[in-house]
Amino acid sequence: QTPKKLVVGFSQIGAESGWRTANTDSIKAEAAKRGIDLKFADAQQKQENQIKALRSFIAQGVDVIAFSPVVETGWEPVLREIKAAGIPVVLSDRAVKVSDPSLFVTIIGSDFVEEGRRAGEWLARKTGGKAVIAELVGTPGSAPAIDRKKGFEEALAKNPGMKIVKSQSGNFTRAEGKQVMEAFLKAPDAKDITALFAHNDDMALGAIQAIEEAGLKPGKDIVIVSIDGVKGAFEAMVAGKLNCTVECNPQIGPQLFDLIEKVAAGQKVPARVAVKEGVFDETQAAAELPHRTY
Amino acid sequence: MSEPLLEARGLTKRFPGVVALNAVNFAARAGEVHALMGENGAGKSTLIKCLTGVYPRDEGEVTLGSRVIHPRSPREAEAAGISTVYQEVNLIPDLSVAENICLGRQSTTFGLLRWGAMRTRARAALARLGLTLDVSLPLTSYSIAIQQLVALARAIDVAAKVLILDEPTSSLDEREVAELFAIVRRLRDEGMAVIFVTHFLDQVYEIADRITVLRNGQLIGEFPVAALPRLQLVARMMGRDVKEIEAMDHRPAAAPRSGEAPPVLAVRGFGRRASVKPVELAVHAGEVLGFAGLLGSGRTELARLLFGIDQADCGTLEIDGRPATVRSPQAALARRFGFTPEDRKTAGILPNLTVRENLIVALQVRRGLWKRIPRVEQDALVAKFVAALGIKTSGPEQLIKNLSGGNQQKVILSRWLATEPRLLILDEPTRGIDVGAQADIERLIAKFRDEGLAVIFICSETAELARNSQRILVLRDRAKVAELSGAAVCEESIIHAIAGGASPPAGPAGP
Amino acid sequence: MSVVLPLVLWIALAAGLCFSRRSVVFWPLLALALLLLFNQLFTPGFFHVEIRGGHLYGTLIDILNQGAKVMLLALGMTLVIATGGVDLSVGAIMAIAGAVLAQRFVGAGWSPGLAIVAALALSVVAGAWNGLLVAVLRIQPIVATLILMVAGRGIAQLITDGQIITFENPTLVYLGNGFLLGLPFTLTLVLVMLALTAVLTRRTALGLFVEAVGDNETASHFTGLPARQVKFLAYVFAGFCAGLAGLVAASNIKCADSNHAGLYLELDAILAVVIGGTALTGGRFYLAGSMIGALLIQTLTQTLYMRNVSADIAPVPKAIVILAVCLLQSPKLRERLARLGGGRKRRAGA
Amino acid sequence: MKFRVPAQLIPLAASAAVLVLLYAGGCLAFDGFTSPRVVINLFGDNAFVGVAAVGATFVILSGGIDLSVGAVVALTTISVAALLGHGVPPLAAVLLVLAGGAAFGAFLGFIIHWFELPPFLITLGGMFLARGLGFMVHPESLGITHPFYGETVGGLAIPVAHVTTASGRVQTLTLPFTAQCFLAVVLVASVAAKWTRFGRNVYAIGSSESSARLMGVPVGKTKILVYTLAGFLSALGGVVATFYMQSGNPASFVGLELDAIAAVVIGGTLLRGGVGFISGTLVGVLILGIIQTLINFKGDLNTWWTKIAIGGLLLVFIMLQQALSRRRRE
Ligand SMILES: Nc1ncnc2c1ncn2[C@@H]1O[C@H](COP(=O)(O)OP(=O)(O)OP(=O)(O)O)[C@@H](O)[C@H]1O
Ligand SMILES: Nc1ncnc2c1ncn2[C@@H]1O[C@H](COP(=O)(O)OP(=O)(O)OP(=O)(O)O)[C@@H](O)[C@H]1O
Ligand SMILES: [Mg+2]
Ligand SMILES: [Mg+2]
Repeated sequence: QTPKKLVVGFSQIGAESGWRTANTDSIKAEAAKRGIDLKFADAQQKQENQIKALRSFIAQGVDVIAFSPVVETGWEPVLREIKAAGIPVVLSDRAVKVSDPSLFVTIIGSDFVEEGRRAGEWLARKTGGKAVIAELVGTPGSAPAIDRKKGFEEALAKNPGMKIVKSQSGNFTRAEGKQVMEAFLKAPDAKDITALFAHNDDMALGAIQAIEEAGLKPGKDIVIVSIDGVKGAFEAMVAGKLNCTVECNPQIGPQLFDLIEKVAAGQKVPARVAVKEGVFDETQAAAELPHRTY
Repeated sequence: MSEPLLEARGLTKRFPGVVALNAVNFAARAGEVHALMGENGAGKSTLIKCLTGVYPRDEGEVTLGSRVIHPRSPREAEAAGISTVYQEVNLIPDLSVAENICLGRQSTTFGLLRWGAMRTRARAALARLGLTLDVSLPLTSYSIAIQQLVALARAIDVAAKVLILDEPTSSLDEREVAELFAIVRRLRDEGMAVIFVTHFLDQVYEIADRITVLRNGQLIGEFPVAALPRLQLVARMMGRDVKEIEAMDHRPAAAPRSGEAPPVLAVRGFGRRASVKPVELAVHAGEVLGFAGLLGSGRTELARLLFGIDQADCGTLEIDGRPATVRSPQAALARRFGFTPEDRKTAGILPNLTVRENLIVALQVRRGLWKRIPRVEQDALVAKFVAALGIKTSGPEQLIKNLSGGNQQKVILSRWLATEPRLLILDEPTRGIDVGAQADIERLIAKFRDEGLAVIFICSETAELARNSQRILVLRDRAKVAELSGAAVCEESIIHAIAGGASPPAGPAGP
Repeated sequence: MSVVLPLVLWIALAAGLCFSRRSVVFWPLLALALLLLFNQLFTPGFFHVEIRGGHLYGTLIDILNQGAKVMLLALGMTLVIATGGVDLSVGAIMAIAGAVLAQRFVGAGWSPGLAIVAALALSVVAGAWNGLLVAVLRIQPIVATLILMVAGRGIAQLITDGQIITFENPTLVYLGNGFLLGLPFTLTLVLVMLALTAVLTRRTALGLFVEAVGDNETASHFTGLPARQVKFLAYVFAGFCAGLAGLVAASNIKCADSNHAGLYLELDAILAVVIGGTALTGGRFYLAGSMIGALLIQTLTQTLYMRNVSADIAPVPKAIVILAVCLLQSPKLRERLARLGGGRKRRAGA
Repeated sequence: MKFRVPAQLIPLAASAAVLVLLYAGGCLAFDGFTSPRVVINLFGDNAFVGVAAVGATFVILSGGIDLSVGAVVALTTISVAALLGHGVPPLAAVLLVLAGGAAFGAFLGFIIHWFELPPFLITLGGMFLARGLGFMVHPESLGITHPFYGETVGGLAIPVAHVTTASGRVQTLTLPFTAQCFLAVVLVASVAAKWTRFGRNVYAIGSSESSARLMGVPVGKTKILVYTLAGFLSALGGVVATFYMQSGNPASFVGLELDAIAAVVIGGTLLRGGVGFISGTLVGVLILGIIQTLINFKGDLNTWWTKIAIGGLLLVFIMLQQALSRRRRE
């Protein structure tokens, strides 16, 4: 007789970026490969939808629940309910703040603070610790935006020659990244800007267009570092328009399901599993580009 | 002469472009019915609205009893003892009849409404007017006339010192008017002051004790009824000589129909389930066909059917002797039909558009989307009709909602006349219209009839109907019960037929 | 340049204010002038315009270029609102148009012209769908267009398979980034569409029909006016305008970003129309007012960027401007003020 | 007298019928849908939308519209979290934000009435204002750890059913306090709408404001009160949301107002005002909720198909409702 198929409920945040879509694809593909029955629910970027999805996973009686939380807080009640129903929880990509650490088993994902720190450290190396920086912030209130800013500022604190003169939200989108950069470049003190830090690649790619339209050379006149490592960013680096991207790897499918299967089998797993990630600058871009699938 | 109960001194009200009231004095006495008379736009409704706090007044003073009052809303006026029925039906369409009667004065226990008590009270109030209705149905399930009665029931349901009625009878038939007047007399005898606005002179002389005449916002004078014979009153309202008025009363005689051309419109077995039982009728060029009947007898519904607003589900229709269909107002317009609805406010005017736009819209629709009527032509048309019908407006670019009711009606009439129709269906075109304008409209109907227009004329005033029609179709319970022509077109036989006595010889419709 | 252009702008504004003194458009125009004045005085560099790369370059130019999307949307929205409706789906239609453009051009290898035609055609279909629901099936406009607002973005993502599709074709890029006679091409596009709409509504009877339907549908129906067809047309036109806006938006960032293109822009479009003097209850409409409304919104956005107002509290100044414009427009407020002033004068005279 | 369904009840009856159909369809299509959990979740998960939607119902009945709902709910959650963070006792915090919500609504209502401005614009302004204020209170999400939330509120849940979990344990299902709040609000609001003068005045204003004024309805007072009530209920929705999630977040609940409006309209209330029922809103909220539950149970829709499915189901539902109410009216 065949063993019962493992049923996993996964609640995804949405499809707000190319990064997220790649993340979803990786998870779905891996589940299919392993013959796992994946219940996938898309939350359209709303926490309340995610909570509903988690509750319906309980009603459906899945074996393991995994999800990428939209925000850090607000999970306590539903996680407690899941625990009461005896279903283990694996977090992916982002962490949650709960008073009782036993409410979830493990978390696999990136450390946004670390990403911001790496971006800052790279920029410090690149500019020799002297830079006038414009910052394109992510969506106000979102965890990546808050943490990446925090990490970046931590790195800056060690380099008194670096300061942020402009900081504005571009909502993680190309259109707003471009529009905000356009505005930055029109300020009287725009000439002083030597570097740009964008919280994700999309905003950086938008900003590059604005910089070009202003008659400047992105990557040369203004050093640009961003986070995510999507294909478009590598192309821009190859073209010499972007200087560095800090990878935030969305392809966590294999690692995630390794964990889930262990959890389902009742094996011990580490409380935090880091995703394999790197920092890529112009010099490595050409070599890495062919390996980029998203 | 008793002391005035409600008195206004030097009341002035200005609207942008018009002085609606100019230092008007007015006094209503307890135990008296006081008629407020004037042409359309004279300022009657404005006076009432100033008295009851709908409009803030620009100047002047109002006293009730010996107290100076400053009502800022109808609510405060009502609290002070003034109960008002405003012109046009001002009730809540989506609420039930019972609620409309009791709104704002519902009885409660522990803050909760007593629905049963409310319905009982509403039924009682309606019964005083001789009306039995299902009071839990929404107001809109009843015709305009019923709605007007509901408004009256609401007004007399409260113990007030002053009762103001602004054209309460415009939609009512004789029986209902009689019921109303019986109540008004009783209230008057109980010591109430009743202020009454109407354009029906008969009613004034039947019920009023005293008359105040306004013209163009000016006070013309206050008269005991006995001191103001009919002609005098009309002359005062219109600001003309009695001689002139006497001359006006000669109506052009109806020209007899000549020739044997097929009727402009003829229907056979034409009806609609749950609305109008199959009827037969024909109307020829150059004649006026009147529809007579009581309220709810189905005259309006038949008119809607003929104009394609509702679709008939049986019978045939012929235009100029050829089978045809009229399945929408668009089709009717293309056939050169016109229709002025009885419910001017909700189905007639485009309130926020100008007089000019309201006037040319039907013609424009007939010409089509692409052939915009040049502005010069529009202005010429407006000028022509404003002059021809005597429309009182501060200009062609005035918003129609700021015109008095009668003038709005004239604009809508002009709207159709501008399309040079072959058949015009007029549903209560003279409702709420002053004598002068009414004479104008009647003259216009006759004029266009003589020029070859076919007219269907719906009117609750049997005298008016008889005066203007060549033939009359009588409806009862949504079915045709008689058709009168020739000498039978007179008030007596109409009333006879409506009442359902042995009908006088009624020839079948059509040739 | 830096002096001439602002000078021209101020003269034009002053002339506009004088000219429109008695019209509804006066108040939004006044609000725009006040906001610009604030920037003239307190935001350094706001009025700085220079020639760079053979065309005009500066914040004022950005306002025109970035404002084009809302201006285009507002054109269609004006007619829809005038018929007494509202279209919540224009943002989603923008996303669809961008998605079709990029997918046809990049994925299917169509020529740019053909891709543009396909995008606009699908937008018109989307508009017709709304028209069908509202005019024929008589579903309340907010709900009817809510359907496409939700589903439309999904359709756009379906077309692009959830990816951001980038393109570099000069023709396509020109739409949202090009310059004609030193001014953004989008400005030309908006002006052409504005002229077209104005001619379509004021030189034919369409304007009157739209206003009549919006003012009193029953009465319009009774005069034989083809009320349904007029409403249907309005939604189709709004779809077309949204399609154009979608093309501009995609072209501007050289990619189709289905998830974000036009997100929440329907609110800005409605806001522009209403600020411009057209009532949400339908009836009279003011195309010029809507354009001014759109410019006001974009100027405000640009002001916040230039003044480095943090995006998370940016809604507060936005709210303040909306409330201020509303109060400016309120006849009631003016009436009350006039009564105060008049009362004082009369007393002083007596 | 012949029996007949009052015309005004038809859309509501149609909505209720569709709700039952959807539920039955779900039970047939999916395992586990018959679990009482699904029904309980339907009430618990949608409680905060429901509470806010009841407020929106009053506004829509009065002929207005309120776009500030989502932002006010978000502002409330973050305010509660911040107040608790500063050591304010929970009950005081809740009362404070409720008063704040009511004051905010009153402010909007006052402007709408006093200056005769369109509610759409003013409440849109209100939405921006509340959103910005939320970020001013605290720019990121904040957890609530106060024991009042975990234990006191959790303890108010009422046991309603027992289920056996996959692992064979018997578990007691409870109706959470949030759902109780929702049902209580619906009940009180229904009574207020039907049985109080205020309620009837709201209908009157929505049906015909000018007539209502002439009939002596205190239009201004009622309108301001309606928006006050809506602000209060939005704030209450926010409080319920804090019970639900034990956190506050200024960026949350974007677009909630559209959900609320959709629920109201689906419940048979006309957007032009004057016609509708509070109980209709309950049905509307449940329908939106069940649509989402169905999609979650389907379990293989990606983002875009989720959106298309929501739109499609909304369409199917509206068509059904129209068809049903047309049939019944004949
Ligand atoms: N709200 C308003 N705004 C501007 N003008 C108004 C307004 N209401 C009335 N008017 C004008 O005031 C004048 C008096 O109108 P009013 O309604 O009092 O006349 P009326 O005597 O009641 O006429 P009718 O017999 O037709 O009802 C008219 O010229 C009318 O156009
Ligand atoms: N007394 C009544 N009781 C109940 N319903 C009535 C009454 N009178 C009229 N109605 C309703 O109003 C509808 C309107 O009838 P219709 O308007 O065709 O009559 P009409 O002869 O034109 O009378 P009116 O003078 O009211 O215009 C009728 O179909 C009927 O449903
Ligand atoms: Mg009058
Ligand atoms: Mg009638």
